[in-house]
Amino acid sequence: MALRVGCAAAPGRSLENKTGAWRVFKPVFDPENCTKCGMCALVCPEGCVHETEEGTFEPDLDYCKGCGLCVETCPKKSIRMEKEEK
Amino acid sequence: MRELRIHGRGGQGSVTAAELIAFAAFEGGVYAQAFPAFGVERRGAPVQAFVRFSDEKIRLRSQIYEPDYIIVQDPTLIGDVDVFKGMKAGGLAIVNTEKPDFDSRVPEGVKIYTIDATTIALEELGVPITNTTLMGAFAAATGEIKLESLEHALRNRFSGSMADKNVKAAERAYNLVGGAA
Amino acid sequence: MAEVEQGCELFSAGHRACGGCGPALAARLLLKATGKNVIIAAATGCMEVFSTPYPETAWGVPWIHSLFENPAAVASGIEAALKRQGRTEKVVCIGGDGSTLDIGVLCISGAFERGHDITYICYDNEAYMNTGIQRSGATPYGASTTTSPVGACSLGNPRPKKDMPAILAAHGAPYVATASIAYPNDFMKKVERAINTPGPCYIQVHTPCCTGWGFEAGETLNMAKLAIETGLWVNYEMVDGVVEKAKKVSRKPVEEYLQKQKRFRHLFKPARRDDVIAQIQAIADANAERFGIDIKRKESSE
Amino acid sequence: MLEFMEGSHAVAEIVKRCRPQVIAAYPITPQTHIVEDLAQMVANCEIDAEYITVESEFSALSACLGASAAGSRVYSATTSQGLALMFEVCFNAAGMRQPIVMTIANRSLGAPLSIWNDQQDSISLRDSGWLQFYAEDNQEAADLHMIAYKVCEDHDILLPAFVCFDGFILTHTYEPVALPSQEEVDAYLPAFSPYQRLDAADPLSLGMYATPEYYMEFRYEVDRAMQRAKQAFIKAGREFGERFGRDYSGLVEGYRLEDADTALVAMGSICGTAKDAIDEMREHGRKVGLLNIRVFRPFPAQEIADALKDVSTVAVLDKNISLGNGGAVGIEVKTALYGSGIPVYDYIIALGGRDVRKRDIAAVVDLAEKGEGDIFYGLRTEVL
Repeated sequence: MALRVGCAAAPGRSLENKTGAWRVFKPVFDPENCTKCGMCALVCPEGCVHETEEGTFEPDLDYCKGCGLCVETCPKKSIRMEKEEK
Repeated sequence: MRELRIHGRGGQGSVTAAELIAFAAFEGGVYAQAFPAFGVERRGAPVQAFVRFSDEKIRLRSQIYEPDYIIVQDPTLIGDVDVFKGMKAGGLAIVNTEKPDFDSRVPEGVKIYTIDATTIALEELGVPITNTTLMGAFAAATGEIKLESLEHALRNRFSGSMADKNVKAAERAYNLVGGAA
Repeated sequence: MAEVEQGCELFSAGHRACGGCGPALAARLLLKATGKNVIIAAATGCMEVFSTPYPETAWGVPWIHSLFENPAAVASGIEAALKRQGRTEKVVCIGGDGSTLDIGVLCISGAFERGHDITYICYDNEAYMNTGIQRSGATPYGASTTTSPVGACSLGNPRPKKDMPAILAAHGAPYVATASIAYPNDFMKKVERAINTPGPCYIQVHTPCCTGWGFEAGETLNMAKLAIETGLWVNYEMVDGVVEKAKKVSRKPVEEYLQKQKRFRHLFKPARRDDVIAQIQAIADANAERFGIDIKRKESSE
Repeated sequence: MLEFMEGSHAVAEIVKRCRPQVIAAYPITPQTHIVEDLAQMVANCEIDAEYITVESEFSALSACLGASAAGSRVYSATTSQGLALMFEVCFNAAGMRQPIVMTIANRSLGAPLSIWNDQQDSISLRDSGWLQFYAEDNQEAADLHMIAYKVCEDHDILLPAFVCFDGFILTHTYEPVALPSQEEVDAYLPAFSPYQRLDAADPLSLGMYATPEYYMEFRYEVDRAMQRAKQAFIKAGREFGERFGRDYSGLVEGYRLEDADTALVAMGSICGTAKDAIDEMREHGRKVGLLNIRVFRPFPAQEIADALKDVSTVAVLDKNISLGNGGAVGIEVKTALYGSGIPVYDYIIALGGRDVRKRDIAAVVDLAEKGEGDIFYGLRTEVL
């Protein structure tokens, strides 16, 4: 790989860094209880909570660092943290 | 190569005089160089400016220590500064003074032209700025620049009635000194 | 009203911010608000380091980093170039509180005085986090940092926060606002307003830092919210130097906010420092008075 | 056609004809006349540029960096303390490979405060990654700006450049200069074609940080671009000569060196005085010549070694001092001649505007031929 002049890079290259490995706890989403408000996706610092076809939400565990902001934000308390089995 | 050193006080237009004399010389087909003595002097402090004239490209960048010509813009400078320092034998000095019986520490062999440039400037310009008047005197005394080149230089710098007045002041000095030379 | 477009994140995952990072969320929200037609001039700092280790950039819009103290000057140049080239991108600076309130003030002051059409976003996490939690001009009174540590003759940071929004409003900035990641939609609306207001605009967004302040990662938004609920952070907008809107709250006592953070632990242990807590309460009270945010003062017994 | 004008004005005129789109500068003596002239040209709509009246030199170069990254040709000018204030941005601009051209009206650095000429300012930035060109007279000062843009913007180079000319001695001197017309400049220097730029239609992140895995390689790449700049300068200088009759294909330029026993080495306006002094010494049978270093970065070590291979003594005139180790040019010339056995003597001269006369040049030659060197020349020992 040739270095790009001026220490430059094309967008999206951070996706090569899978930060999911940093996690100790993982969020478990309960679609049954979800009101589809989308706050979990809005406040995720990784931007790795995605809407499903059903309109509920799920985390991309490749990147989720397990911070738990989604858990704290969910008005219906329909997300919980669980110790990760690795 | 001939060298001119102009002595004046900050605010009297010595640097402009050097520039315009050199410009007039250049217009007349001579290679010329003009530059100030680089300083931080404020209005009223003694200042110098320099001009070189040559038939070839001028490479020398030092200040002028052994001038062929000097112009002294203000007679009070003579007490403050050794304006004649280093002058070449056979050199010419143009001194603004109202005392034609001017007498001072003039070196041997230096020819003095005195002119009451302040009075001429006051009459023609209404202000005691003598630089353009003294340029006319310099042109007549040395022949380094032609009167029409000087007029061109002045009209290039000033516009309208200011140009006319400065040209007239220079012409008066040129004729006065020319008559004496 | 979250508008998450899947696969359209302009601030990509994979960045190296701490879990629960307030500034990372601010960056994401910022780009959601600006959309693609923007150029970002970033300052050196925590956000720059966690989002752009070569070649893994998280930024999906044109982004430039030069130095710690110069994004406002870099942005001035970008704006001038765009003007000359007839281009339409919005120019947005982003820097932390150290860059903005301390080392970069000269450049910001110059850019604002000259009236460039730029928006400057300060993500305020109240200390130099990138270098290890040293105090800045935005560190609150009484907070312990590594350069304003608690000691036998120190109760932490001896000065209140510098009032940067007022400084920039005094430059004649047409739009100055404060925001908090506790209210993402409010922040995004303010960004949209700023970038669409001609001239230099400023937003200081409160972005708690779990590592620097000492709280659990999941508490970031709760902490941001408590700052507002206690009156220690006020969300307001200033248009042409006049405060137009300030978020009203039913204020809680400041100790509810302070006692949850390690940087204020010395106010409670080993002995409670009621005197210092009262001084901090006085800061909140003054804020409430200045911005008129009180709905109903709660009793401090809660 | 020769025109009679001030050095600063000649530079401003040629910069105008190079068509920068963004100019950002902060006034500082003796650079002021250049930027005042450019500001007037902008005010008169003679030049299609934004003039940013920044609040400091630091911001001047930062703004240039931003504008350059956004795809515009940019210009700035500074000197002395102003350049020192830009120190951080200088390294940054080179590392970010922005082809910024900046005039340095060379001046000393305080303390003590001095507004007068030496070359301490630009030489102190010799490790920053900027190309450095030094002009002997105002003609060369003007011409080197066109060449600088051409070299800097070459996609194989992409580095910034200082065009250095001596403060006051050249900036404030009126002399004849030939300025190419706008059409001629346009033909020599096409419109700026950025290698990459900040653009919403094609986003990129520019100026990221590099971990130890990458940093050295980036620095290596900058150094390689510096090395390539030698050939780029020679090519651009030759083309300039073909078009305008003034050849700048030499990184160094010899004067009466062919049969010289003693060679002076110098940079900038002092070379003119040295040439006159050499002519006088030659009239007295002294075989003296001069090597003018026009391009100081990249350093033309091989060219210097080749040019000086037949002389028996070298005397370097250094208008700067690397405090604790002599003059910077002398140090580098010694490196270039390492192993040749030719003695190189260094003379710290003309610091802070001390005037240099022909007799000073002759005195230096006398000292070198006696084997006395590596000294401050012309110290007023009576005040020590």
